[in-house]
Amino acid sequence: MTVRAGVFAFTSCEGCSLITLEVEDRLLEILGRVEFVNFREAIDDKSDDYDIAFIDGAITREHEVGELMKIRERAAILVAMGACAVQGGLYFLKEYHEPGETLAYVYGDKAGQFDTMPVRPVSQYVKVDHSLYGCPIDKREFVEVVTALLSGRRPNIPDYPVCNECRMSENICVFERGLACMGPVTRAGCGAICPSRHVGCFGCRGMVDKPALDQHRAVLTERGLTEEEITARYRMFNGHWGSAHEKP
Amino acid sequence: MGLMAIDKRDLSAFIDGLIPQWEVVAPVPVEFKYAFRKVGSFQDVALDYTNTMLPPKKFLLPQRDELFSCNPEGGPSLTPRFDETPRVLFGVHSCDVHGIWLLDDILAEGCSDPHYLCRRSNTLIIGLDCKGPCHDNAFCKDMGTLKPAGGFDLFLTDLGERYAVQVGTGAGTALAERGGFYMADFEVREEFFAAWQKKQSGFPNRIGYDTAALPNILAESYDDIIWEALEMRCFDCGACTTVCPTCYCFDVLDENDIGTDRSIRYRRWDSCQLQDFAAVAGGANFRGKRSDRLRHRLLRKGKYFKEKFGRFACVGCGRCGRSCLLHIDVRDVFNQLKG
Amino acid sequence: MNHKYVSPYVPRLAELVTARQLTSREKFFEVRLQDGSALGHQPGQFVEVSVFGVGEAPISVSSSPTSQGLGFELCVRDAGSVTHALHELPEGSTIGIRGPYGRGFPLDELKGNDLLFVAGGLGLVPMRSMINYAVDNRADFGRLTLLYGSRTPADLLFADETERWRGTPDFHVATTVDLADGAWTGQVGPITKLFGGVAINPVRTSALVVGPPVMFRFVLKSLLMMGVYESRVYLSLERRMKCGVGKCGHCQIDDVYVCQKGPVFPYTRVRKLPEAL
Amino acid sequence: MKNLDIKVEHVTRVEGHGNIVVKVRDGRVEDARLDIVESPRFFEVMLQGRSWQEASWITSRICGICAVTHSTASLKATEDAFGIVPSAQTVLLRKLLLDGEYIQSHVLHVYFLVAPDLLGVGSVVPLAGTHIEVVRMALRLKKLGNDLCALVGGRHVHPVAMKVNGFTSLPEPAGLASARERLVAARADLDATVELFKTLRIPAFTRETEYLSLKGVDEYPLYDGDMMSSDGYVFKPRGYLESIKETVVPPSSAKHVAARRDSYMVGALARFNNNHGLLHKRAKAVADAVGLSAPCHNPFMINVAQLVETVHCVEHAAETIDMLLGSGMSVEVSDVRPIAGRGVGVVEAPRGTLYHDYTYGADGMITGANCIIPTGQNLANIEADMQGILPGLLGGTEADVAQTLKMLVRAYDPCISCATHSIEVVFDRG
Ligand SMILES: Cc1cc2nc3c(=O)[nH]c(=O)nc-3n(C[C@H](O)[C@H](O)[C@H](O)COP(=O)(O)OP(=O)(O)OC[C@H]3O[C@@H](n4cnc5c(N)ncnc54)[C@H](O)[C@@H]3O)c2cc1C
Ligand code: SF4
Ligand code: SF4
Ligand code: SF4
Repeated sequence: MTVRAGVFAFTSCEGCSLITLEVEDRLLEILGRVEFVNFREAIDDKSDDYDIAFIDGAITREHEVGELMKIRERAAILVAMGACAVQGGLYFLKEYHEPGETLAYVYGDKAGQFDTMPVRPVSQYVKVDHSLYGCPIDKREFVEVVTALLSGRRPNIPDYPVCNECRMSENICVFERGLACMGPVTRAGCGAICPSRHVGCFGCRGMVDKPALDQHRAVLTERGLTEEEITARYRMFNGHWGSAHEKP
Repeated sequence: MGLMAIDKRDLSAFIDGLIPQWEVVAPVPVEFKYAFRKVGSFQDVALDYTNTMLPPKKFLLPQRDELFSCNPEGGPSLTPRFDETPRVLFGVHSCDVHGIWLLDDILAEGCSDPHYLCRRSNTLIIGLDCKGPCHDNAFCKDMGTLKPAGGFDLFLTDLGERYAVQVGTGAGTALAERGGFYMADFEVREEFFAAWQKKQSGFPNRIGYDTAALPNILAESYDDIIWEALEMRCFDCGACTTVCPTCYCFDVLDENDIGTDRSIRYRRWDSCQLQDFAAVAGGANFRGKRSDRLRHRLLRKGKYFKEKFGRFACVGCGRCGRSCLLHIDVRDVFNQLKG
Repeated sequence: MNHKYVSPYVPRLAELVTARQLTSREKFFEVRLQDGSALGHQPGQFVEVSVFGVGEAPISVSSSPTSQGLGFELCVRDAGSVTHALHELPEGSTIGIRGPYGRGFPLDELKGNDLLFVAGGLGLVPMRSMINYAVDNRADFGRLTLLYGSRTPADLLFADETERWRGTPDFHVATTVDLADGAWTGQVGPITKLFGGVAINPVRTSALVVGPPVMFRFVLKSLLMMGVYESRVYLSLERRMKCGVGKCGHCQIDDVYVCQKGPVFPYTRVRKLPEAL
Repeated sequence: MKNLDIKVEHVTRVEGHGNIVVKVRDGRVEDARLDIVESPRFFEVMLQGRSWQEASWITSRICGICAVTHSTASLKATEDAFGIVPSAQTVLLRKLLLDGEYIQSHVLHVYFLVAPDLLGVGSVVPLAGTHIEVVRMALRLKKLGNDLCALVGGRHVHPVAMKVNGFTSLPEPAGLASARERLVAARADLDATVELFKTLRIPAFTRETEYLSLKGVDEYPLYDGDMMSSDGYVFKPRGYLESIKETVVPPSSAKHVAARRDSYMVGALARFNNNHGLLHKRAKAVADAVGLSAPCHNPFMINVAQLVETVHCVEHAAETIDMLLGSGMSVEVSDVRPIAGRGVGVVEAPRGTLYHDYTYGADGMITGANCIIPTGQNLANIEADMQGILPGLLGGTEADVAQTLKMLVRAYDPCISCATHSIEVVFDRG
């Protein structure tokens, strides 16, 4: 079986779109099964006839909403790809500044000519069938989602914290190095790549479905982080994470 | 079986002599910790190591264990996968030897698990006595694992200039015949006995009562408020079960090859502490409460297996307590239950 | 490939002989093992069904070992990956079967008794195996009573067969739904409502209960109030299962592996397991 | 053709969103623009109030394709502000990462985004049918770049191991040694690429312009140095604001940047023109073989310069590994003490010079930031090239004109997604 797919980028760095080309080992095989019919970074053709739509990026402007809805109508399966599309991502950081000041800082006296609206994840506007987490997405997980969809099963995406993977990899916990880590509340699947390189997890994959937030706060506090530092950590990738946790 | 000995200077030749024929796995330093890894030479081995991050079970029940592959063409045809790599686990401390010994029982019991047993029958275990408590929270003495009782082929105890070598199996005898080993004479026996006495007195008890009472204490504490109190200290991350030498629960998954439509069914480590471990399709979660999950783990460690196999499914290594970010420590819980 | 080890995790190949839509969510399958052998199951046992490349799920055998067919029957609700994939498979497809696993209904203990079957929703699937066994061995049992509750009339399973059971001598069948539609003239309400309308002789009766987790408590209460002996109540419990052979740990109720000691348990056993109900 | 209105929406095979707008009236080019319709992302604002530890993590997200360069520029800006001079080992590892990023980025651009044009197909996908060996080769080379980044930085897109004044963890020597073997083995693929390039027809068009890049001293400069112009002046990175100016040009698209002339070029060709003497000898040989010599004023030759740089980076990476393994790597203490003040970090990204400029408070929190990215700097030059090439094209069909303009824009390797100041423009279609 082959499927037709489109890759669409909204407000993002397009790193996630590029990851789909970074699976060099499997790319030819993937291209044998997935016909990309709309993928601005890689091909000229543009078709509105596709089964799967991969969405890269957050929604930050009015006209993006309309485009997104059109894509949703056409695609049988919509996959949100990366932290921006899934949880608003890093760009949500701008929401902690006054909109007017934001524009003025970047565009000076021309600020009046620009418009931007609050950063929102794709799921705010349309139904998302599957999510690929992370900033950027993990290439193995991209292959997993593609193969799972082709064979008709639900992709295997973990719903347990990064700590689990981290212990499996026999990493030294970064808390023991005196660093702070979002791993206890962040969805695994990246292979704990940051702790493996002695960096505390930033939470780019968003949180597990039911994160133990109070417990995590307790750990961070016990390790000497101030309230402000904890909040800064949470804001980095999880400013807009589910309505209940909006804007920590 | 018998007691033998090997001079320290001969150990290196013995281990290096195994490497061409076996994959030799031993503790190696990883920054300020240790891990069991495949080694290329005796020089890489950390003889004076403290408890590794993961127990050696990862070589017998790997994190990803392929059960069979399926080729859809002409059939489909299913091919079971068995790992027959000849392997030596060297330098295993007595707590971990106990852990393996327990897995041996569990995975052979009832419908036996040939994927484990195949690996196990191709694995030789050479234990090594630790000299003192490796960590503040190790409570091996209380759990009765100071001394190996089964599950090893050879077990070495440092006597200064040489090692006393307990021979546990016929395969161990065959290993000892490779040279360097000799029958223990009276002097070795005396020293070995003295070393054991010294080890026993050098390890403190860390549980405030005789653990023989543990199953009953746990039974009586089934509805104790202590479980609720632990709720607020757990993340459901499963670190504790991942690092535990006696945990073996797994999940079974299919993986497809995008190019060929072939698939592989494999299992991977799972954890009874994860939220969805007991959730079913209808939406029910039979252990949806964190406190229930914690109690389940503790009861398995201190009661269920003791009743079934006569041994605790906790060897007192202390790994779980050290891995838990909010310090849920099996030993502390055992102590509090009596408190 | 003749290995000295035989893996219990490798299924036997089987053919999906027929596939028929039963309700909007459930499909009925007739399955035959490729080597032509009989499954050799007991009523109440289950098999692990594989769709290769998708996964495996535990499914109760719905046919009775006494049935005349060449294979065995399953009834599956589309609830997730494997079950959905099964629904999509065309007739003639190859699937994998492991088992039968677990302990079914205790036929020897039941012999000679009146049987009260209490089935909620999908619970009728494994129960059907036992009911047809009893019908096919009618002389071995006393009075038969089936109480069956379903969400809506459209969800009722095996309607033809339920009618056939009704026509069997000394077999009383009562059904109820949670939500009635216009055409429904029968009982509305929880399954316990049906208990008022049945006449049983509690001392001769063995009660068999299969249903969703929420059902057990109320049904048990009613049964015990009616005077059924605790030792003659049998429950079939659902749990998450992966391996089916007592290793993976998922199905444990306290220290009991449901796939080994269940899914059918005497109530007297369940009562001692705090996690069971 | 007297009147012509072309609007090529969303130029494909570039990262980001760009529209080409052309308006010709009575044979006269009235308008030729590259509009950026990327959403503004406000990185300069997002950075405010965040700590020095997070700056490179945040700015890496400006662009997924040159995340290593953004991280590097960011770290250098912070180090400049705090008066930190990173160790020789850190600098070598960063250079190695840049080599990896150049290999991956140039290969992606040359093979996936440009070669299809030159071979006359719509994308790399049909190439898999007609030129499978070329595609395999491209994938191998790209993977080499990726793996090199992953080895040193943890991963290519948004590296994790780079930090202020050092690395969070060091690559395994064995990994470096095997990477070196693969680099040497890659020469065969590169030789084959050179042969392929000799057969490609590169449009002949020249327009003299100003070329800006870092200035090398003893090495082809990607990581540091002063800034130089082909017009013969140099300036210090810290003083960039006196030499180049950003302007918002309504109703035109992104912020334009200019130095002493109306426009200048940055990127592979600018670097080649300014520093070709410092290229590795193998790279020089390749330049000769494919007919690239300085000064070259054909923007379509940017892609040839990219191939030459790829060869250079493969050799440079192997030499860097030799130095690292030769001296033996050691875990270094990376002491960082924030002080109030401003710092500028300038790095050559695959597609041109990149500036990060931060102002810190004494608490190590960012109070002001400015990032100037290569695509913004090239915009005015691209438009000038469009103006220049159009008159010669007007005899052809509209489709041909559009195709040539698309190729021109693509030749610049514009990464519009990192054009942080870009805006959408409503324009007149005549
Ligand atoms: C002894 C026994 C007998 C049984 N007999 C029958 C029977 O006869 N007939 C029958 O139909 N069923 C029966 N079941 C139930 C059946 O086993 C389950 O429905 C089946 O295991 C579901 O497997 P699946 O792969 O289809 O679903 P899964 O893919 O495992 O999904 C299960 C459910 O969880 C949800 N879910 C889980 N993880 C995720 C995730 N990451 N994201 C989104 N959703 C998620 C899915 O939406 C779905 O509802 C029986 C169970 C047992 C234990
Ligand atoms: S480093 Fe982070 S993810 Fe790893 S165990 Fe520690 S807290 Fe968990
Ligand atoms: S460790 Fe955390 S920040 Fe790093 S990739 Fe994983 S989820 Fe993202
Ligand atoms: S329960 Fe904890 S202390 Fe006991 S064996 Fe497992 S990890 Fe070690």
